[in-house]
Amino acid sequence: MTAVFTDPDEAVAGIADGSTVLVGGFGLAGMPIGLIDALIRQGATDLTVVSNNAGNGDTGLAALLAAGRVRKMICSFPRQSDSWVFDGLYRSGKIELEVVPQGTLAERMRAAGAGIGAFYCPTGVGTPLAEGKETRTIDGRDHVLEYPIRGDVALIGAHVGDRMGNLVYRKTARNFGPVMATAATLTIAQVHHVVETGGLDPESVVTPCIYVDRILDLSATEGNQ
Amino acid sequence: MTAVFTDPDEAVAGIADGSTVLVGGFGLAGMPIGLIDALIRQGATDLTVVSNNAGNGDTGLAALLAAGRVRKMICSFPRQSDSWVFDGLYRSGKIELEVVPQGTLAERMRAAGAGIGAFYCPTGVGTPLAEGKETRTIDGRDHVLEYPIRGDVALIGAHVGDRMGNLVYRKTARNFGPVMATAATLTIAQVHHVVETGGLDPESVVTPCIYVDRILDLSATEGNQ
Amino acid sequence: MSTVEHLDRGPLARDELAARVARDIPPGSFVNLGIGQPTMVADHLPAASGVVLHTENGMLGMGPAAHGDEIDPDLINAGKFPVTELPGASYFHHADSFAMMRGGHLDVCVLGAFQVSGRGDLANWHTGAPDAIPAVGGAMDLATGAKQVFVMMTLFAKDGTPKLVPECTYPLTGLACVSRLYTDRAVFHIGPEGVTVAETYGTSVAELASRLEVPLRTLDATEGTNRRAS
Amino acid sequence: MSTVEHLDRGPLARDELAARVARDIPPGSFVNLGIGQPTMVADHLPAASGVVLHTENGMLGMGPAAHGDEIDPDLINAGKFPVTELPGASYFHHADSFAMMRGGHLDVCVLGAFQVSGRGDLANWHTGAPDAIPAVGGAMDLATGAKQVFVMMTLFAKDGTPKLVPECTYPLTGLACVSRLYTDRAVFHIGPEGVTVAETYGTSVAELASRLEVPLRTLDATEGTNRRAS
Repeated sequence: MTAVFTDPDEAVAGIADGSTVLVGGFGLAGMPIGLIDALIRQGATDLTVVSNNAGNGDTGLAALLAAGRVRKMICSFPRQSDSWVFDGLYRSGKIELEVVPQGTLAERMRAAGAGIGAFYCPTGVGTPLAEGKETRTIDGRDHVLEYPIRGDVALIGAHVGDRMGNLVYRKTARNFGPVMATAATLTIAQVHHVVETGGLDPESVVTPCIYVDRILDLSATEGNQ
Repeated sequence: MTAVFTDPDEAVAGIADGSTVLVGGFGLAGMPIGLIDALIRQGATDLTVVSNNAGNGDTGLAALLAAGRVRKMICSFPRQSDSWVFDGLYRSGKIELEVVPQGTLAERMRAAGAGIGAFYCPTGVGTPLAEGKETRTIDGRDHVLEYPIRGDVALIGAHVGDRMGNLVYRKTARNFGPVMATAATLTIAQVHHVVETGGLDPESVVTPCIYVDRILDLSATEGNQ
Repeated sequence: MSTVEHLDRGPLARDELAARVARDIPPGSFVNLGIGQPTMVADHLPAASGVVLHTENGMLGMGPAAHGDEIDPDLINAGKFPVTELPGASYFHHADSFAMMRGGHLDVCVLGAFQVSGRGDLANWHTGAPDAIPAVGGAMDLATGAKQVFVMMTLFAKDGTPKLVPECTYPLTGLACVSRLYTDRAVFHIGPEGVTVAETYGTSVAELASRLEVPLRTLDATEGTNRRAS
Repeated sequence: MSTVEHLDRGPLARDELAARVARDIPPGSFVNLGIGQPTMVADHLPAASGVVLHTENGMLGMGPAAHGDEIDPDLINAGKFPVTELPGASYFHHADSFAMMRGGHLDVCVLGAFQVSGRGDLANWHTGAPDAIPAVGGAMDLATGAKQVFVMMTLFAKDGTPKLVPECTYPLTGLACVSRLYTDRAVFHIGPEGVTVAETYGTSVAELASRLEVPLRTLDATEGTNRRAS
């Protein structure tokens, strides 16, 4: 059963040191800033963070990195014009990095959520990112064997949730959210507002409530701004 | 670019003998009866049909089977109270049968559409349906290696399409349609009606137009009944 | 908790068995009820339990059977019977539905069975008869994917042979997947330690032990551990 | 068709190059335009062409860049710039978006490059410099998945060294994936038979052959086959 919170600190309670945390968003679209800020206050450390990018500017994921809480980043595109926090940590050897092609990153999390043990993927064959990986030729095409990425926690941003935990997203802010929601033991979604059960069209629900453990309703906070 | 037809015979033109045809539907929900009837008239034979069931009663897929056009069925659940056509063909050795667990059937078609070469699946391990399949223990759990099922053609039933080929479905009639649409070289969808481009909510499109080659608009026919 | 022997009554009727299963489904669970007898469990889940039903043909939040004007050919369950939609429902395609099952997101599935072994192996899809047409549906996916697999069946076949067996003789659906076995004569917990009798109906543990070839344990309240039945 | 040498003009300007690429995109195609220079191709696709743009962060039917009030932080392209939505658009999550790419459903993707080899190997994600932070994004997925990979780049680096090379020295993005190479000096077709010059701009095939270490063929109208350039 999904619990609805209005206090971000309550929404992230209990995240353990050493957790693997899947963080949604592509750039800032769909980035769960409220939950990340709460995670910084919560204090969990020695984290492995899985996210497409490695933080922008000095806020959100970048602030989590700056606070020294992240042992390892798994992402497709850490280097950005404003990724100076990550860049500094990486260059000074203070953070591990695993670079994964963006589609393989998504598919590995999908595999975790879908109970697939591993899959043969054509992406990256013959490149440095396939080094050391098992390969196999199938139907004349080379593939690398890729394993699931599971999260202890997923922090995602959605548009609207209902009280049962069903979620809809908005435009390209959907990105990694629906995949990460399936791949973590504990999925926490921040939404702009929460509607009563029955308030979402069942045909349009993108993340069914079974994947959502906690919802942070931002409407009170955002309404105050 | 998606072509819209009102004549079912034009919609199925060109399906070759020996094709693998993915047929949507779960029982009668989402079953593309109009397209199947047209395929019977079109005459393609020596077909491999992939569908969850193996026909009900004497119409639709059962009629295609009765016409002797199907060499092999790949399905999860051929035996039903009204599957007498298939039962008779099978018992008299006139049709091949490959039984696949329902989720593996769906996932194998998803793999075909998603460019996955093969995947390790825990379903069916230790059962007769895993006999002869490669197995591997991953994280202490046994898996069987499953390969994609590709279609030359997919015949699916959806609810509404737009002129570009985007589709939405209705309730549990969605079932295999969105997966099969991704897995075939030629995807043909029958819909109850077609709206102008822009007439579907982009957030609610289930099958993006890239997967749909032809649409059969049933509104004229159904309106006449 | 210790094993309870209900000796003052007969075996459970089908409806009582469904009610007994329903009692063990935790509130708020996501549950798939298999085709046939397991469907009856739904009638015994109080609305306040917050149990959400999944049907593998692409829906969460399935409601009761549809009747009369409610019947909609686009809204059916895995048994292909018309059903209804509850508030908070969602629809998804088959690959997503089975990803949900295989990925371990369903708390409980309830299945029927031909046989269950003492290790929790399940046989429920194929009699193995030479003229039978094999048809598996979603049985293997459910047996493999759900966090807990509950089986409901009669404990003995019509000819009196036990259906809880040392080794399944029918073709298997899944290995070591059944965690609870609900029968007309007894409720069993199955795990790495073996088979434990939780409750009996119109029979005793000793009588069961004499009729079954599977070693039986009992729940022991004092020690908090299981004990091998005599 | 034979190779055309445009000797009466200089190399293509960036905008002319984008227009040249656009001319080769078949009407009705589903196309992904990479970050940076490839984005400019969109400006040269007439609306009547029916080309549908994909952005890997989960959208088909992407429109032009958003300006002023159109800007919506939830609607961005793969380069994270605000864009617009055209009628007939659809949104999907990242796994579905990359399934679309990996599954071979996009007709064309247009990418930038550091180097392309004579076999069509692509290097465009990493300079290999020891202090560079690797970042691959969706480049490998596009290179592997699209039916046709078009590359646009200058033919020579600023120091004059060719970027069309016998073997890539930068880390690879994909093997034998590039089918067309559009540069300021020439358009090349790349296939199992090798590199064929289709058109030149302000240079001749002979001059290109003298500056490149890759064997060049020309299109031959009479024979309908390719011919090795002298």
